[in-house]
Amino acid sequence: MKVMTMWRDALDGLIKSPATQRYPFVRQVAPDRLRGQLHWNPESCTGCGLCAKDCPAEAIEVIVLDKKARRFVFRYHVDRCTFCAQCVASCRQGCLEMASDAWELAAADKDDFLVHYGAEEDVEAVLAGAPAAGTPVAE
Amino acid sequence: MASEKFVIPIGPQHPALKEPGHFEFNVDGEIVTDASVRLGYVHRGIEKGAETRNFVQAEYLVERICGICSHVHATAFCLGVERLAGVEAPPRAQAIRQIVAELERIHSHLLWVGVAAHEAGFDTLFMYTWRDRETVMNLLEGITGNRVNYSANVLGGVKCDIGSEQAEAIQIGLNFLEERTRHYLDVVSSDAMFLRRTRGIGVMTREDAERMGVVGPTARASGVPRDVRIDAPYLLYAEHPVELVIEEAGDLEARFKVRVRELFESYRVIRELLTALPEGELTTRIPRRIKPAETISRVEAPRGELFYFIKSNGTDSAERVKVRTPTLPNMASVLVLSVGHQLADVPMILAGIDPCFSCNDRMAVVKRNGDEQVWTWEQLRQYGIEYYR
Amino acid sequence: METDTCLQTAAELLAPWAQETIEPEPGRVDVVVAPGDLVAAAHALMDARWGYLTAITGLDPGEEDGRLEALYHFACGAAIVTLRVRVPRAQPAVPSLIGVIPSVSFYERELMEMFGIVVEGTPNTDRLFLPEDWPDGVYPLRKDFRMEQLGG
Amino acid sequence: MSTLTALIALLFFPGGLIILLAGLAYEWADRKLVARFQNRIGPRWFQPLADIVKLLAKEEVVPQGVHPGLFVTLPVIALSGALTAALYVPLFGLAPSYSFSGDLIVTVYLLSLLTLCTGLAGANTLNRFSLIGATRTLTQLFSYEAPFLLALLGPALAAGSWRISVIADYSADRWLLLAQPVGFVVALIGLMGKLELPPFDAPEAETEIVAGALTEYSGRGLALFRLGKGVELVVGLTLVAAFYLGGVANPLAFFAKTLALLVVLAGLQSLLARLRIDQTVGLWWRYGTILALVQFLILIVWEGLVA
Repeated sequence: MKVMTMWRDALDGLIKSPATQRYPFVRQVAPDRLRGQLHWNPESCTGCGLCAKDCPAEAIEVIVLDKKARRFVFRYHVDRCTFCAQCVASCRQGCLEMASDAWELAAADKDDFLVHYGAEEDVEAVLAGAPAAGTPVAE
Repeated sequence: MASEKFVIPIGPQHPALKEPGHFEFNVDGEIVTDASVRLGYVHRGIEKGAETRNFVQAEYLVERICGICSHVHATAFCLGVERLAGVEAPPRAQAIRQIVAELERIHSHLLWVGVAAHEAGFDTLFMYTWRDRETVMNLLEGITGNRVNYSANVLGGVKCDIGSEQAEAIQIGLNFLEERTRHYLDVVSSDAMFLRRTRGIGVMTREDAERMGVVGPTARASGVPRDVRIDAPYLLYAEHPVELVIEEAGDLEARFKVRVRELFESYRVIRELLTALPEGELTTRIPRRIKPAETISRVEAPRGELFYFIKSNGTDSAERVKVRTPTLPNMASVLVLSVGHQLADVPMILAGIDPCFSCNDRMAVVKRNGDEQVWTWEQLRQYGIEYYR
Repeated sequence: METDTCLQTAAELLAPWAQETIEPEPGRVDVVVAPGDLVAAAHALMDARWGYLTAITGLDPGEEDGRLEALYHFACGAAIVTLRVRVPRAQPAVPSLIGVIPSVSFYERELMEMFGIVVEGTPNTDRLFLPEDWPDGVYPLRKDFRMEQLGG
Repeated sequence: MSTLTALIALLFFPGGLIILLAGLAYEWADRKLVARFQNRIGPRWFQPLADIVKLLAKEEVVPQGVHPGLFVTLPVIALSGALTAALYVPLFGLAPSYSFSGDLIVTVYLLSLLTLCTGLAGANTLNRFSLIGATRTLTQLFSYEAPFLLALLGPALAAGSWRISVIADYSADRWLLLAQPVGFVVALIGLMGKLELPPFDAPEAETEIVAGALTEYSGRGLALFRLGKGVELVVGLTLVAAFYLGGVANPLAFFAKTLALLVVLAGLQSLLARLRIDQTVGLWWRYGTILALVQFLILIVWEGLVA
């Protein structure tokens, strides 16, 4: 039986600098593997849509404008994403990766959470309401 | 007035509960005379939802049953589905699953020590255990890429490898934690003031424990040798076993000691696995459609035995996923144990089983797009409004 | 090895009530019993101190099957024995195991709420998981459950 | 004393405004110290003030089923009791604003007024947590009050007066801590009980009964109670420092000694787990009171022999 068994911790605490992170003022470096915002690399994408099919949060839409010409628009709902990286694992072409530096993803406007990847004119076409031209692969 | 029941409601929102549940304790002065519980405040319809998703998606759904022990849920599900599909994850993947599972146990137990200490009004222990828990959280983040809901699993294997860099970080982290854990074991088993709140409180005899069917550390603190890792080894627990940690006293002190002592077993087995990490692939191919069959998958979550019953029907989604989380059998014991105790001890007894309400409440209704059971946002909103009217 | 002896013991214990015995996978034995025999069968396992009740699973094989199933999983080490009770969908009822296994209440209440299988003799039938204003006779885990049944 | 100086003493310095601010400052120091003992950063210096400003700005909700007059007046009485008590103690190393023979007893009871009001405030509402909290507050009051008083009477006996200024002068050149160590310990721990600091925070144990007796209080009432607590902390520390630690004859000694005491208090708060209410009562009546009584008797006998 002892009393005040944590006295040494308490004294250490007085001397040491606090363990509290002063977050907005001091940012820690995220580990390399941290799963942040998803990035799509169109180079080798075949538009198979497996990423969208496996996404548990339905955060991905692959909009096929022209399958032969490989004109795809990759629509990514950041607010739905659960950052599980299943899409990265599902993609056989290795087109997807999650950035370890983009993790402060809060935004005041809901529109900011909708991200389009793809060639500029394709994205514009999609935004202009063109998706009717091609059907989204995602359900 | 004397004959009237004086009911203390605890929950759904109450500082003692970190999650919603509703308890009613009848008290006579400070002594509890009766207790009842109402669950379901965090129903998310996960069992139903798992039926409407494909296996790949369902894995992440069940991983979100619990925020603390997410990895074991995914592991249990993956093991079950892999068995249904007739494939087995490569040994390296199994070892990594086991390492992550044990790291998760460390984080969960440290978290629990902190919460239980807070319930006892010993905030210094709470703060220090949680500070040290950051170590293991950082390790998990470094290995898997996330601090909670690690998503290390994928059907047929794991997503993340443990290289020499991660192994080294784990070793350093474990060395620090082991030293701290020794200190915490000393605190919970010798601090006179703290023992006044734990020794002899909430005693559950071995007979009671067996009769009430409790599982996990709660059972082991009452001398019931019950641990799935030992009884029915999965992953690499047969090759790299843990030793059974057991205490006989059955009181809160024993529950503290069991959990803290289990940490040493976790440290040991992680180190063992790191030195004997099998070489090879991380994943194996698994068919998307799975022939009709039934399987049972049991794993030892930090809180006790986690039970999965999965039935496939030849499609790419499950016919039925049944989850029995460890909190459900343990919860019944709280109601029995709290009777006759001081009201002041109730939060401690409740915390003693390490309850996880989210784990308990997992079934019911779910919305799903592109299905016959479509619920538009408007309908859902309307339902919400109606529900809370 | 030990698991096999465990299973064999259980199969022998349950033999008097077994309508059908299936081995779905290694380490498991499923024994189909009539609803009326459930209590006696569970008693036999418990009296022999054979493991513990680990979960009750409700199963809905679909409307065309005309039945509902309740699966009582008992675990002893790595061995799992499942008592399968099949009840007619029109009038699903099983007896309560409360007299044999006192901790069964939560499992039975869950079964009642989610599948509408009436557990006869269970002491507390209050809602445990579902909201108070959940309509009667609507069971979310049945296959024929539709959101419209909730009204509103 | 002229009316003007009396008014200043009452409302501004050393009573009134300054003592309120001092209370907040000490509360901050206490929170900061506990935080550092737990390896945390702790609140910034203006946090207690910001809390009070926020509470004062908030609407005060008078719940159903309470006596509204009582609900509003109790915090006022509690704070004024603590403020009045502050007038009789040598704050900031200055002579007490008022002094009369026997003011020690009055001060101790004025300090208890706060606890009493807290208990009544809890009993006034219909909230179950408040009722349990009120029961615990009053139970605790009856357990530490006697030993705390005995511990303060020790120096009074040695000084041969029940007037605070005389006792303070008497102990100014001798450390009664050495002569009456038991009294010091009992007084210090009694102060913790009075202030409901851990490990004696069962009356407001948040994990059991939310905020105890004050659960229903919000806005102004809560602010006043908290200000009262702060004042009581300063007054209590002053009394103990003046009686046992060689007096507080000048501001420097006052701050040094009260802050040293606060460090000890914060250390005890962070190192001890909360006691259940029955354990608190047991502790005080079984050990606190007996020890204080024994020392008190020895003192009487000693005084008798020497005299």
